Amino acid sequence: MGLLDKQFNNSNVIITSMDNLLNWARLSSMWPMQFGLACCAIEMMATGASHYDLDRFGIFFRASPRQTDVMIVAGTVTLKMATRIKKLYDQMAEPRYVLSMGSCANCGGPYWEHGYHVLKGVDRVIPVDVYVPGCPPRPEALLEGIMKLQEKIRSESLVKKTA
Amino acid sequence: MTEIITPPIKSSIGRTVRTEEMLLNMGPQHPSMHGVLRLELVIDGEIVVDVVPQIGYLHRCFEKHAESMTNYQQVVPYVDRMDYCAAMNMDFGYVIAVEKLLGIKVPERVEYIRVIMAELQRIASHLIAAGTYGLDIGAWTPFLYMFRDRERILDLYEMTCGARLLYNYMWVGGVSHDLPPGFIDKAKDFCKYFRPKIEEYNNLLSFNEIFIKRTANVGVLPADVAIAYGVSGPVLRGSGVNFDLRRDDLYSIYNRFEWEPQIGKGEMGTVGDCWDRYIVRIREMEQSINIVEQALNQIPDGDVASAIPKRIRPNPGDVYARTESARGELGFYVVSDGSGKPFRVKGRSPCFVHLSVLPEISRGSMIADMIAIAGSLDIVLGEVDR
Amino acid sequence: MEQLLRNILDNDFFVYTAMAIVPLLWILPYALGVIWLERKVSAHMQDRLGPMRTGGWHGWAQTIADMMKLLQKEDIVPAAADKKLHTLAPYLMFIGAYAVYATIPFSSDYIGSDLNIGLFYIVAVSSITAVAILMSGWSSNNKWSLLGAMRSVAQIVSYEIPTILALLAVVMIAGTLNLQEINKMQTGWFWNWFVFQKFPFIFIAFIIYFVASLAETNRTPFDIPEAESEIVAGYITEYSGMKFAMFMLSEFVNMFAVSAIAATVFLGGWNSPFGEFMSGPVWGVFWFLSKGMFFVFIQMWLRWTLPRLRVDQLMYVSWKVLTPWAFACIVCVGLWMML
Amino acid sequence: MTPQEISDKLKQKFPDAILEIKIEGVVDPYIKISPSNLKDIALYLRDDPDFQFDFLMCLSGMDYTKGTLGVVYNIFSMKKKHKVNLKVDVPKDKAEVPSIASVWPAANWHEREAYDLIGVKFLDHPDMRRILMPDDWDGHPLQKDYKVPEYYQGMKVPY
Repeated sequence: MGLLDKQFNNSNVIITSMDNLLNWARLSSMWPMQFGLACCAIEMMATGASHYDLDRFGIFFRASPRQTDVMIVAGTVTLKMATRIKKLYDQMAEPRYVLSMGSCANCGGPYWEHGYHVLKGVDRVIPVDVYVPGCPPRPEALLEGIMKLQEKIRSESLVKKTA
Repeated sequence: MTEIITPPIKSSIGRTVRTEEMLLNMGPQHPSMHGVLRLELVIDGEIVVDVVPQIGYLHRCFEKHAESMTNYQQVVPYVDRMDYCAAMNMDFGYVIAVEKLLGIKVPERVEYIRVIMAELQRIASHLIAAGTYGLDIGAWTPFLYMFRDRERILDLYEMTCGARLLYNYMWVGGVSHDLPPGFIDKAKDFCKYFRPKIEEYNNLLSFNEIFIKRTANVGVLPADVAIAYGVSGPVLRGSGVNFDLRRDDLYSIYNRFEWEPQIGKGEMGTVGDCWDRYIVRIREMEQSINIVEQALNQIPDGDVASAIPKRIRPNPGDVYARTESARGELGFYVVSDGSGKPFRVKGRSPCFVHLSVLPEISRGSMIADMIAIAGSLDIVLGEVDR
Repeated sequence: MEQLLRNILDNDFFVYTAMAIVPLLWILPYALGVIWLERKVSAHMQDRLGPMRTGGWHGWAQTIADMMKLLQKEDIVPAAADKKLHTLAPYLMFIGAYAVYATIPFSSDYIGSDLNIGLFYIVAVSSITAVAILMSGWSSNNKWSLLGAMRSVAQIVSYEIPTILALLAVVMIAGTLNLQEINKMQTGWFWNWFVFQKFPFIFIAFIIYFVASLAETNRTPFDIPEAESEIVAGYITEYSGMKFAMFMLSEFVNMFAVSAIAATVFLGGWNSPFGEFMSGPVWGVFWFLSKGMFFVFIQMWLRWTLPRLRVDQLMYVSWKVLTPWAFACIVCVGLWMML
Repeated sequence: MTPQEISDKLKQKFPDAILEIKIEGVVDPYIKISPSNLKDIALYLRDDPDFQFDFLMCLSGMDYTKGTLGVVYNIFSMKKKHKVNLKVDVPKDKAEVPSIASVWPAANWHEREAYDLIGVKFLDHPDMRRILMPDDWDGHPLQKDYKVPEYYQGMKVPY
């Protein structure tokens, strides 16, 4: 196996073009899970509606966790909901990403000090790829977060495990 | 567990056929649960035998925050986030309660601005309610049209207080920003633009044959059960009770406008079914447009921040004040112990009460009706769990 | 077509595999195109833009990206699921949808196999999808998919009857089950298509057929098995990656199959509406595909405007409305032919 | 009917149950009653022809910080358009109040919430469980001297 590893390390033309193709496919058809928690969910719906239209990026909301690859955590994660979100994340099929939308999901938001029932940030339960600040973030901010996630996917590679 | 012991079946199979209800968790993640509500359904095939709503997945400790704030004004952002679809109505409710406690009177211009903002917010909130209701019944397109029109209201809000969804706009004793120049004629354009749109929704969804079949005679809520359960707002008016807080328990200046509360008359089925609740919301939007137009014509000039007290220190006592938010009677029980910090603020949320009616009216219906009834109650979980 | 292939490669096996590949030449590009078309049509109906960013002009490469992404997805089989059935179900569903193309005449020269019981074969084969759906619903060991499977099997089985009766009305006039013959009877100007023969009755049979075919392919207003808002994603809840893509593919292939039959039987498949002008084997393919796509467009149009029926209303429509009307049509066509 | 008439009629019907009546000098007049006969006062308020209080507006649990908890009822009559506010105080260690869920079904969930957040137990309530907090949560968060737990099911609670 040693020889093969070394062989693939310097990703030659075949690997890089294959990378670009697969990454392009993954980033241009991101299917988020159709669930929202709180006020950010209303902004997410407004972003999905005709004015800001997420469908332009190939984003199609799927209801079942099996067919989704992005989990947009839109809203406040409470402790009672945290175990459910962990279970949903585990049900998703493998190349999956998490976009934490809104300051509640990032770090507990306005409820950080006295929120005894609020989880201070969803990254305490599931690994998060992109944080979108704002309470609630404007639709343009969510679109920018999605484009940031697309950049991250574009730089991934089959061979070298990027950070 | 019903055991079929009729002889023919027993003899044919030789043993009793044991049928069992299935416990189905319409879990916190469900496309049509309007947020994080879990319904434990006991179903027998397609028939819903019993429903137990489980809430608390979005309990954000509003009352604890209200007690820990150092000043009455600082509670307003948390009140916004209670019912995030109708944040202006939430501000209005809280601000009316604290002003009643303080006993202060706000200038005329502020009253008019608050009425305009609250009524525009009622239209935006009903648009969300009717749009997602169409989604629950399976019609995808009305949702998009209604959100397109809602964006125009959000532009008006963005002009005034810079935010789209949660505004922190109404302060105790006044409003944070005066109306920007050009707001009034932009709002008038919106009213002219929006009136024919209601007709469009009616043709697209309200009088659609399949939509009527799916909602008429489904989830009938009789008037006395509604009153006993403390139901209010469009759900109560859908059951034929002519009760609207803006007229019956007068607050602010609603008596200066001519408008008529809409009640359900059972045109498509019995009084108090899902269709009635839906059509009350659609017709209420029209009444809100009348109010906004009249308010825009009569609005006086004046300084909006003149009555905002520097230091709010109400003398010890308590008050319960209630307003008509988009979803029903929104009450705030504010207790003060004489210091600057609120001692206790209890939010009485209409959706919390409407959810308690859900099991009562959906026993024996089918799963598809279950979704239609839950949608027609128009529940927002931020307000239910506070 | 068969002779042409037989003298190229004389071995029977190769001839038949080649004959089987030919419909695929149409199905795969069609599937890629129609999924993209559905998203664009639904978007423009809903006052928005639809896929724009993937692959340049108006996001034409969107479906290719979707397919390649689904290829990379992890293939999840739920722990307590019945593994063999779970993996077999999507491919059986595709077989059910694909087998129908064997006897559909694409043009006067080309037909998969010129069975003289073509229509009977089509109706028989298209019920495999019901078996596949039940298999997928049961094997994914999930309450939602079980509910979805039960609903969809009940729907497909009870809508096959109006479909068959509507086709029967046409077979009574045509006198043959062979689709090529049915087509040959409808040559000439568009008024001697079967839809306009024996005027009101065959037209009603056409309407019944079209409504029942909507239910066959689980399209709104009958899309109850995968009712997004009620039972999460119905029988495809537990499918991810390539198996889910196979389900989507077979749904769209089934959609075209059903509209192809409607075009062939009622609207004179490859006959051009203007008699001799623009008719011939190559033009025939164009006419046939455009009629098929016209029906596919109408199915999309209905999907994005109508709400969804409830399960018992759906059964009511099938048993109490469509089937009696279909019987009435047959009786009236029979009387008309007798007099 | 004005608050004065309401409280006089109540005083006359239940002389010993009424502990205190406050009409003037307060924004909202209220009547403080003893918890023991809360149930029949509620029935009387609802069924008496010239009261007809059929709409329970709000039921809020209170923590008066000096070892006493309390419940406040705001009741309204749809037909007569008049209001009444009842207050009940109970000691913190034996916080029991008879449930009025049978009189006004609206009270059912409000009482469960008062129990969940404040800790006032309601006797013969149809389903006395926590409603907002997770079932295995200990303590009642809205009490003034409530300590936030350090961990809950492995998740760190404070920031």
